[in-house]
Amino acid sequence: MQKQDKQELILRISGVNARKCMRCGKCSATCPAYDEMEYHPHQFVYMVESGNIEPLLSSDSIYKCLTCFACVERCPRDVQPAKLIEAVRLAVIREQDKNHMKKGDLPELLDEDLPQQAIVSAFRKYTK
Amino acid sequence: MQSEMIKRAKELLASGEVARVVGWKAGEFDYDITPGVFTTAEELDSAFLYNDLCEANLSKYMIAQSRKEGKTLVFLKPCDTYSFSQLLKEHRILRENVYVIGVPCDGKVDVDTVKATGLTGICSMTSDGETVTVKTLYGDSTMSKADAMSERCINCKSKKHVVYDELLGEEGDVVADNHRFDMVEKIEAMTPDERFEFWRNELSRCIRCNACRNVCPACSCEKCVFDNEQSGAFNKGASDSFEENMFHIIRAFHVAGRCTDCGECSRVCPQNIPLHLLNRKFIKDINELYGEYQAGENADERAPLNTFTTEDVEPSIVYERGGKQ
Amino acid sequence: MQVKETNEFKPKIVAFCCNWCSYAGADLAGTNRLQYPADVKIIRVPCSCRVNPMFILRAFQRGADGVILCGCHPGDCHYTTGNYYTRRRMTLLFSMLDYLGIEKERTRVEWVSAAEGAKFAATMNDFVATVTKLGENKRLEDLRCKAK
Amino acid sequence: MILSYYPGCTLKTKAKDLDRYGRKSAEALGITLEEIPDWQCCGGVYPIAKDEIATKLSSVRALAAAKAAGQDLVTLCSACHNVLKQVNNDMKTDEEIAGKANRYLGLSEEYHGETNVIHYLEMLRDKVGFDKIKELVKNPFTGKKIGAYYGCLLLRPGKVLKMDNPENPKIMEDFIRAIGGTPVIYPMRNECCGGYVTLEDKALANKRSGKVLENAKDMGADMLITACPLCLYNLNKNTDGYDVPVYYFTELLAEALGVKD
Amino acid sequence: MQKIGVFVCHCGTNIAATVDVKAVAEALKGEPGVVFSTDYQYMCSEAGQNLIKNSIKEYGLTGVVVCSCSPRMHEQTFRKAAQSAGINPYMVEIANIREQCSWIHKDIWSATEKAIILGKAAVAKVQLNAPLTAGESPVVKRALVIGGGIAGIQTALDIAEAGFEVDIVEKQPTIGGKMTQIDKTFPTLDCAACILTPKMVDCAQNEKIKIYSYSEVADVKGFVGNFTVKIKKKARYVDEDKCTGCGICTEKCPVKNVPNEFNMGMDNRRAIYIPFAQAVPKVATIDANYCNMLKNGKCGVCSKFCTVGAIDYKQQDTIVEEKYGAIVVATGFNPIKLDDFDEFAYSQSKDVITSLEFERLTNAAGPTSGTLLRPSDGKHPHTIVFVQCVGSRDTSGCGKTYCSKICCMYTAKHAMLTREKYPDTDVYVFYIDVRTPGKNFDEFYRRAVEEYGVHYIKGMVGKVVPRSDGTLMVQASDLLSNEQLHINADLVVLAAAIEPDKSARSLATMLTASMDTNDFFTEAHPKLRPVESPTAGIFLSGVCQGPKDIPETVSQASAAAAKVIGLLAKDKLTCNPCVAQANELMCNGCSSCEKVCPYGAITYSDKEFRMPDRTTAIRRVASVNEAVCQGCGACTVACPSGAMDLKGFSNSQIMAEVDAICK
Repeated sequence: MQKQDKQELILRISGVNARKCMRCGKCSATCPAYDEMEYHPHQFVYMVESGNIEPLLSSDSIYKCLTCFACVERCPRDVQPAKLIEAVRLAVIREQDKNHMKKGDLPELLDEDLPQQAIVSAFRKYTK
Repeated sequence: MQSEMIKRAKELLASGEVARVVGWKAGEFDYDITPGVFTTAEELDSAFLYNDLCEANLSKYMIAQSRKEGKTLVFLKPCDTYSFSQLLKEHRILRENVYVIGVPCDGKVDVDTVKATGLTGICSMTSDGETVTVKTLYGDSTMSKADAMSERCINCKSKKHVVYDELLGEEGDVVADNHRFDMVEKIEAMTPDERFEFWRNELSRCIRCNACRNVCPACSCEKCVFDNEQSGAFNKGASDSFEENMFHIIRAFHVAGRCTDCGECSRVCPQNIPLHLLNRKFIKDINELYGEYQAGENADERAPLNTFTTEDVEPSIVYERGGKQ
Repeated sequence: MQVKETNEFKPKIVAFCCNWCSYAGADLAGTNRLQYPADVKIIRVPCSCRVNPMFILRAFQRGADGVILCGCHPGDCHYTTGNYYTRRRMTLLFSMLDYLGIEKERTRVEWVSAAEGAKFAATMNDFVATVTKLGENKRLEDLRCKAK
Repeated sequence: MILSYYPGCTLKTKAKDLDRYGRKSAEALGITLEEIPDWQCCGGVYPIAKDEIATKLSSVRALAAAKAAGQDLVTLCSACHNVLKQVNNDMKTDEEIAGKANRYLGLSEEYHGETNVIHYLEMLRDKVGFDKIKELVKNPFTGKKIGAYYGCLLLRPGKVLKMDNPENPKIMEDFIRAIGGTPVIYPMRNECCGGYVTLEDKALANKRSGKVLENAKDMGADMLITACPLCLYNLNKNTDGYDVPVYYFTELLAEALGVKD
Repeated sequence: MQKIGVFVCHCGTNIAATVDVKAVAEALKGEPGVVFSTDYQYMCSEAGQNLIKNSIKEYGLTGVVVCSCSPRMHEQTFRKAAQSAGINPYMVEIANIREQCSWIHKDIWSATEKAIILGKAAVAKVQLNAPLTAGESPVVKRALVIGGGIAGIQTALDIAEAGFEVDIVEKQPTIGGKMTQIDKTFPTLDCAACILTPKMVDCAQNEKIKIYSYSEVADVKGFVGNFTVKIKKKARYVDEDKCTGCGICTEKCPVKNVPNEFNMGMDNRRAIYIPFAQAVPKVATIDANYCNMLKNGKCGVCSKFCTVGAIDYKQQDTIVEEKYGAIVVATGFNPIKLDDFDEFAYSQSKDVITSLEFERLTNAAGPTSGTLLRPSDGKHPHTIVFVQCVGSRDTSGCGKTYCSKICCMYTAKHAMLTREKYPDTDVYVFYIDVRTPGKNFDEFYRRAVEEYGVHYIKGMVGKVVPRSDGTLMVQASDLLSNEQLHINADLVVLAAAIEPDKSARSLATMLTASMDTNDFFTEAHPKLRPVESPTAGIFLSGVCQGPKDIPETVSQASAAAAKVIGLLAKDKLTCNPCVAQANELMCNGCSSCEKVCPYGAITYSDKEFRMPDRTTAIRRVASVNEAVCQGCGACTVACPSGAMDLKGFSNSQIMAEVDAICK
């Protein structure tokens, strides 16, 4: 896929207009998973806008987003960075054999208190 | 009633209080009753009529009559008084020159309604208040008066006079539960294509005789826009002109908020086009969107198109409500 | 000038704009280079309340496919109250047109302030699209509805 | 008053208490919760992507079922609430999504977001009224300093969920007052506990839940209440040694109303 | 039939790039009445105007059509040119082929086609134009200034200086506005009070200036040169003429817990109060919401202590009616409410404050007598975080889409002054962009960084977490180092966006002056007429038109005054000749037009007419007062007979335009 096509794909899946960003960094200021991420929310926005998608696709950052929507809620420009991160992740896991979590991984991750909600959520987030 | 009316008219003429009397007299046929002006007791005795066939609304004549020397006596049926009152409100009639006697009405017999039952060759019609006897070239027949009344009388909106100097007979009441909007609702319930088809059938019969305009009490302009070269609507003689094409809708809009729903337009139409259904649509919309309003009823109330509230509905409401899709 | 051959339907649209708000809004759309179809032709009037229903009917009778009337927002009329009268007149007129079986989407009233260049352009784009979808105006050319 | 009810999968398994106490309390408050027939799991997280249709269908079915019953739809689990409200908003405002979803489902009547989805807390606030609850409380939590833990799913995105001010909510605080407790307002109450990431990154979840507990403890909370099984799990699993017990808010409600057996 | 000349303007490439101007000129040659048609580079230039003038003479033109930019731009220009060549200025019509054609269309073919149609419509209209003569109306030589902040004060002083009477209406008990609450002004760091209060005193002492304090505008009628304004003087329960401002009542009043708005509610005042020491007028006011005497008739302390008997518990609101020739709007601004920004914990912590509150905390007349202390515990803060753009440049719906303009500079000022007075304080400023386009502004900001050691960090604060020890954990991003920061602060200062005063919206409605979507008043032209409203006779001063700092406000205030003086210096104004006219022969006398006229310009009289049959008749007919009519045209549609028409926009003219467009 060409660089531009990837960018278009991300923008289409997310429905986000990255050009609205005024680079204030509030998304990254508010992100609870900031320290765990290699690329931070504001970088997702900037890199998608400039078409620099490849590093994002191969970064573990896409599995660190908690989808807590703090960045969406607090963005003064209504950019919705979480939607972009979700789109990048989907672009990865929708490829064949790119599921982030395999069925076999599961048993050892479970404990007896873990609510179903966590498992179905993780499946939805990590697999296709 | 007729004799009572003649008696009062004679008294007022004799005392000099009024100079003339506007009432009804027979026309070409005895069922074809027309307005008449009477200045002597003799004329009254010989020609004055008041019966179940006196349909004409006399109020409009008072625009001219009230500007004549001396007072004019006019007999007005309840619904005519609404038109009269509306004309007073618009300063068209000089009230001080008119003596109004309100006369009762329990519905008038309409020759077109009778014809519509299939009777032809009608020579004369009489009504005793209950039954109508129709003499035709092919023999007599009778029918109940209700069957011979026009739609506007069946759906009478008021038997109460809103303006008068004196009353003869018993005063009635506003008829609150009339069904005059039923047909409008029926048209509204049609699809746009059906509506268009309906009006195409009706309006395409128009021959532009101007009878509706001439009889309408609200169409009392000194000079009609259709006769006024500067109005932009003036285009005499061209059959596909703006004037010809848009005549009825413009006329309906011009009388919107002023039309009392007297129904004279439909009565006089030689092509039997139900023109009153245009006016009633405006009346119904005004009632629903801006609150109940009866033109002519209240002398102080502002006409709905000459006032507003800041909370009025937006024109886009037509997309939401309007007629059926 | 070369003539472009085209078969696609181009509607004729008349837009009445009040001088103080909507005409200025249209100018602002121009200043900001906000595109809308050339099918829209604007007639300047001092206030939306200057627009006589006759003008709208005339436009249709002469072959317009859509007529839009733009004025100041209610409450912001340069003449204080003009657009309130417009609102009533046009509501009743549009309702009557609908009653006659004419596509109600061919007529519209929109309030556009002098600051709303973007709204003006968006409104015109939307209106042109709506009217284009309806196609050529056939019914409103003759309200006696004599078949065309 | 009869309302449709969507319990969700977790409430049928690991979070039975949240459900059980919720139902008992509703009964005590004069509300009948009718579980909608044949509901399916909402999926746990809202499918954000514009082109995700299939993953939204289970929610649409539940919403359409409530529409058929002509009732508001009550959710209790924060996650279900979040998913159903967001999908409902899509069905109402996004023609493309609604069109596709309706074509997939082929319902007898198209669904366009007609159902009113409310969280159990909104039901308490808007349908019952906290004043009425106050009257019905038998065992008030007098003197208890209780922190409300909203997490992220209950409030955000604020423009869609429209539950409360997403940055300074008060619905749970009002609830705490209604059952006689003293609410402790602490700013981390609307920050994420670590969510589903707990599955593969325990350290991240521990860090996030620790921040919440630290702040709650610091501001003087004796206990926390939540509406979310996953929040409860993450907070309970925290190993940083904050001694703040976490309960489902329905458990406290049931106890206050005297219907906890 | 008119003899019409058509002039198609290229406007450089503005028109000519998208419209084939030659084709337009050529096509319009064939229109009825057109005797001359040409195109030219710039019609508005002197050469272009001369082209029009010479053609009028050469071809004996009676009407002119200019296809050019919007008539709002150059209609006057071309009318004047036509007039100087000897034809009536109202015989000129403009076809707007720039704003409404070349600038919005890309396709040359369709733009040209449209330009031709617009030209044809203008030609069709000119055919029916008639020469119009404008009437005149007198000018009331008195101005009204609404709002008594620095903008209103400066405007009033300048108008008075020119010898005209001017009234100030101020809704607060004192004039002075927001500037009275400010401690120092950037970039010179003058004491705000020291430069403002002398101007306030000048207003009070100037014979030409009358101050209506604690008053509001209740109603506005009329038009340029002739406004009639109702001013509501709110009851202050103190006789302004008797009160000496001694202040004894404000010390004796037993109600002590009224939040003091002058100090942003950070301390209390009494129920009877004088806002601050230098108030003008220096008169006490009773706050009816708190006064025991007014609430339940029990107290009367102030009345007992007042030595001049100024207290009047029975005082009522009164309405004063005045006439003005011009009105200046100077209604100012307020910081926005921060309810939607609680991630900064403004409502959860007393130590999260707005910049205006900070201003009071550093002011000698403020709640801490000028010592910077935390509102929560009165301790000296050691770490202060300033957050810029709180609610500014916000398109999410929570805040304002615009830049509030003043925040960058006042934040630099706050940061600098803090570091100067308290060098032991760490000061952080989180910014998105630092905007300092003013004289000595950037130097000022750089001084804060370079000389005073203020930490400017590019990034935004995401969350403020108050803790039990009184500190505020500030979580923020540092975009340049790509880090998330956690700062333990003692005080957080939010640079809240500013918005027009809430009263402006209803005032705009009364004045029929237009506003933008943010409720700022719009100017007649953003570049060339920045201090005038499009509504004649209404002028704009200060922030009511858009965010401004003090020097800009003062400049604009004086500019507005200059415009007012220019207007008041005239004895008569030329009226708009495009007014309604009743054709008496067709008038029914029905009064419909009179009912819809917003100006009361239509009257009726009985007139005698000779009828076609040689008799005479007396008829009731309408007539229009041309000096009062503003030309909206409402009456023309209300008139059923078409007797009422509008000059310049007549029925037949508009119909002709419609026909030309639909052809």
